Amino acid sequence: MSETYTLYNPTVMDHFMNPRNMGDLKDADGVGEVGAAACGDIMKISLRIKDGRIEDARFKTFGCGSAIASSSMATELIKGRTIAEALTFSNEEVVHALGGLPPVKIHCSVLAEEALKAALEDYVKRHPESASPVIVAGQSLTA
Amino acid sequence: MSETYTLYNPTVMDHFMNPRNMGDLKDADGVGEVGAAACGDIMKISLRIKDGRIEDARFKTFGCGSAIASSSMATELIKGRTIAEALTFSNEEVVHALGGLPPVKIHCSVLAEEALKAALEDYVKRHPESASPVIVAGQSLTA
Amino acid sequence: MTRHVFLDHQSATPVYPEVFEVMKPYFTEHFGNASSLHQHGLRVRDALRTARQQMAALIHADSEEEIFFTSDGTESSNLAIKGAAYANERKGKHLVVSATEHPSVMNSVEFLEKQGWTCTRVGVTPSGHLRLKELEAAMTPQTVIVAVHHVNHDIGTIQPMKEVGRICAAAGVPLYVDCEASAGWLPVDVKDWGAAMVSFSPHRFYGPKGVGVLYRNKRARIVSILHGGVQEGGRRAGTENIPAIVGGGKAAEMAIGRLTARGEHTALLQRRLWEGLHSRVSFIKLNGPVPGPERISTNLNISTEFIEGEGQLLLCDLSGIAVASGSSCVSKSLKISHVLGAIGLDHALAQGNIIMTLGEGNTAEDIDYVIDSFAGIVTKLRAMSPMWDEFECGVIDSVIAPTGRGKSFSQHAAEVSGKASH
Amino acid sequence: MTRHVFLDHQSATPVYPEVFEVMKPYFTEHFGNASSLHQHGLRVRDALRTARQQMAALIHADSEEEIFFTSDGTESSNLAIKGAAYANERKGKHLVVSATEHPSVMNSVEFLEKQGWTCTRVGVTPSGHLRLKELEAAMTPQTVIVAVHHVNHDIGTIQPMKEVGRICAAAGVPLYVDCEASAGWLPVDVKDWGAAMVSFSPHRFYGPKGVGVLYRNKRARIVSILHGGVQEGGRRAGTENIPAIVGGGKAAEMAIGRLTARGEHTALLQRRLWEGLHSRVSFIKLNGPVPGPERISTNLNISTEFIEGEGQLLLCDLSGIAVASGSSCVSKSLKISHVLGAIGLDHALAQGNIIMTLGEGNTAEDIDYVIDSFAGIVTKLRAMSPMWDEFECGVIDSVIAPTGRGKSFSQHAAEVSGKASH
Ligand SMILES: Cc1ncc(COP(=O)(O)O)c(C=O)c1O
Ligand SMILES: Cc1ncc(COP(=O)(O)O)c(C=O)c1O
Repeated sequence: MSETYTLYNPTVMDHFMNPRNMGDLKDADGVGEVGAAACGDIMKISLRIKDGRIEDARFKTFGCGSAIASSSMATELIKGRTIAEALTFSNEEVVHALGGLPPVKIHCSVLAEEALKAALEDYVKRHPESASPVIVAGQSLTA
Repeated sequence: MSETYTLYNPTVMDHFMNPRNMGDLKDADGVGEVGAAACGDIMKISLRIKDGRIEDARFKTFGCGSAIASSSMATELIKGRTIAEALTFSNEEVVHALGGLPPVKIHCSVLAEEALKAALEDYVKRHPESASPVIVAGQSLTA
Repeated sequence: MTRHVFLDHQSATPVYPEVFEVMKPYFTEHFGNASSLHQHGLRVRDALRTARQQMAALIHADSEEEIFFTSDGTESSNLAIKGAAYANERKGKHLVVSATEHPSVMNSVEFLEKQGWTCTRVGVTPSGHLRLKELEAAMTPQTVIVAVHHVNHDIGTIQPMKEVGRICAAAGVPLYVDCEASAGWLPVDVKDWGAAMVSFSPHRFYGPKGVGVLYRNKRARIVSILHGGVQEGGRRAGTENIPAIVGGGKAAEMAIGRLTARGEHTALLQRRLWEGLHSRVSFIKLNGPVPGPERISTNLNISTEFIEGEGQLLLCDLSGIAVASGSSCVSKSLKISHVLGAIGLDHALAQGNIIMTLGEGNTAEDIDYVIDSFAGIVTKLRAMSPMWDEFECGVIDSVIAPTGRGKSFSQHAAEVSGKASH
Repeated sequence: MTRHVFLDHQSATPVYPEVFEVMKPYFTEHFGNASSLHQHGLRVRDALRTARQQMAALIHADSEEEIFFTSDGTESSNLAIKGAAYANERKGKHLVVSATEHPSVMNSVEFLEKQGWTCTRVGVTPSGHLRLKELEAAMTPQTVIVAVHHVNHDIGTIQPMKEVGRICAAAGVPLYVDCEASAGWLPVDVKDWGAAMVSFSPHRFYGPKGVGVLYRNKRARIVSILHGGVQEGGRRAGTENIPAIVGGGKAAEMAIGRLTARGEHTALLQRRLWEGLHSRVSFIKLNGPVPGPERISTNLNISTEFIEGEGQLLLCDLSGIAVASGSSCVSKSLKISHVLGAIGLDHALAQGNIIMTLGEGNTAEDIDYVIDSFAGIVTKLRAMSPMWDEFECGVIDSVIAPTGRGKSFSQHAAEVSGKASH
């Protein structure tokens, strides 16, 4: 076959085939692992946080192509953001940055958001002092 | 197209395209006209009868190809038979001689039998003296 | 005998070479299943999408997502009628259809009637036009679907779809339009009509057999009637017939470009054919509207008195002319076409029925050959017909041009058969 | 990357050149409608009859009159199930099906359940074999049809049809056998099984899409489910898809001659593939019976632990290898194949599911390439998988080869998702 057909758009395919930030962070400051009851995907995000800012992020994903691409993209997007910023992170940003996902796969991006939030929650639990800027940002992690 | 496909078998097609005994008999001794409620076909058979024997037979038919072929074949078969023989004539003889008809067209052969019987009945009505051999043959036309 | 004239375009059309060309690779090479996630599946998905767009364009649909593929026009009708009925049971169990719909609509309705639905069949005028006042009156708060075909397959009558659409919209009832006999030959505009559903089949306009189309407006609710996998957005399970869909799309695309030319070409031949037959054959009648804006330019439906349709059809065939007939002898059910019944055609004329449908490939010379041949065929069959005799002797009268002498054919037929004709 | 290996013959097969060759004239030249009484119609009627004979021969049916054409396997299943249910309502409204039937059977049954029928789903063993005692017990005097497929489409299990047929005969209930996954590859003998109905589709054995077959024994009663004209003896309305039917007939004829060779060729490759995968990839499991008389020789259904199926499928595709998966991520409904559910496959393994189906065109070199590539793909995906890590750290345990350390995948998944996995 001359042409190559792909299930997902080129950006998604790229992040699936060449995932960014794949792996674990040794001595991570926050780790979140979440699962999607819908289809059994599991996603784990590890964060290194310094001075209220995400210095590095890594993911591991058990899931379909769009789950892998979503976690790859989410970790890319989140690097360099403050905790407050990260707490307003939404799956829509992932979908947008990926140039769209099939409707039935949107939940993969939601999983990425949840994994990130879980990692942040873990960080805040371990570093209660960091919770104040969170409240300033008008968000509550414990709600 | 090289080959010719036909709806009916070659015998039926032949009798449809080149009907035998088509027409009316001037001064017929018996004429029968019958119709099939089923599909609106109408068939008319005229007979010339001499010394209790069918000397000649003609048909006219308003109806489909198999109705035309059935009346053509029926008139062919009946020529030369005695009245007694003719009264035992059955549509099955027509179907057989035609080499078969599609199931949905069997009623055409029945119509031919009916037209023949109607013509015989007409003859007997006009020639009451001819009725005796009929009874001898164990049949009653008036029943 | 050398000339072959195909005058049965309502039954079949040859696949255009251009259409066949685009289909070819999808048999042996691009053979994938559209449900597969690999190259072979993804490639044919692309082809499916293109075909949907081509179908949508033909009928002026907004989006390819409103196009569903079925196996043929019959399945599309069944899906439209039963799919809407089952989906809207809570609203009510009443249907409205025109009396001259195709059997695929009529028999779907009969099936639903056995399951507890009721249906109003709206009558037509002698020319086959829907009685709009009756349509209006037929609608109840329980009506879930109205089915009115665009063009009648037997007699070519074009229904006033805009008005039908307006009446349905006013009553708030979705309208299904069977365009099997019109799409590819006449403009179809789902939005202009406000149609909730429209069906058609490419095999009627030089596309392949094996694919039917159902347009469904996003707001119209239907459920699946063939259950299984989630193909066609869950509305039609089963492996998609990709080569036929691809070819059908191409046929639709070509139809868009040729619509006007097709109309003009066939309209000329239609007039030539009818005028020729009318002047050469006595006691012949056109069923349906006169050639013009109320009749599709491809269809002539004629009744020739005192002879029966199958014989005409067979002798035409032996002269190389392919035609159809609505006579009962031609149908496997031994019933005349219910369309001829609905327009109140006399039984004798219904028996003598022949349907000629024109196409792109027919020429003026073909038409002249048909006129000549047909005149000869009529003469031959009338010579065999007892009715012709009896008409000439004044025993029965003509329906087409009554002479005032003799009884009617129906009366005569009833007498000789012992039963009323139907 | 140059090698292309098609291992998805359960989804699609290329049309054989010989098959395409016989189809060709029926597009542009012999384009008639089988209902027409003229040359064009009569010619294709002849072709239809030949195809019916070819189909009958493939399944050892007595007569071509027992063969009906539909549009695909899905429609055949729908017609068999619903057609029998509607035709025999007076006897009762109970159905019996195996739990691993194709969705076209399962969803037809669900539809009937909404209309008042009841259905018993007979369970299967972990290898997918019907529990015959349960089948026997399921039958009641109200049972109108039993549906048991010959070979399962997902896991390749061959059902003991003779015994199933005997049980049904003893209970006096007609048996419908879906042979979509077996016909053309394994012998099918309707008389030997005493089957009342059998369905299959030529597109599964190098024939074209767009035609399905339903064999119906003369004594079995069914009614039509697509209503309209009187095509197919009144059992399936709609214009017959002649080119596909002709091609399907040829494919059936070819299948008869090649059945043994197909079986032998694929059985060799099946063993080579499974042995190769099993030795190269750790924590891999074969679903369904071991290669041998209880499993069709074309199918391998494997679960690779700690990774998910869609990723495997996509990476296979990028290596030129076409496969399928029963994982929920692959299905549009986000549910794992109900077959994997019915054999009680652990959810973690169902998620890691891949289905490889062999065909005539596959070679030993292909298989070796697949084994190599697949081993690499597993390594790549496990490196990305949190489950692999957690297994290695002893947080979770393997289902395939339990170590006694850690919790189950399901338990873990439930914990991290907050809900039980399904
Ligand atoms: C066992 C079985 N039955 C029925 C079907 C439905 O067949 P089709 O796709 O031809 O509609 C399939 C298709 O996957 C199948 O595998
Ligand atoms: C108006 C109309 N609707 C529906 C159909 C059914 O179409 P198909 O033969 O493609 O099933 C026909 C076919 O003759 C038709 O003329």
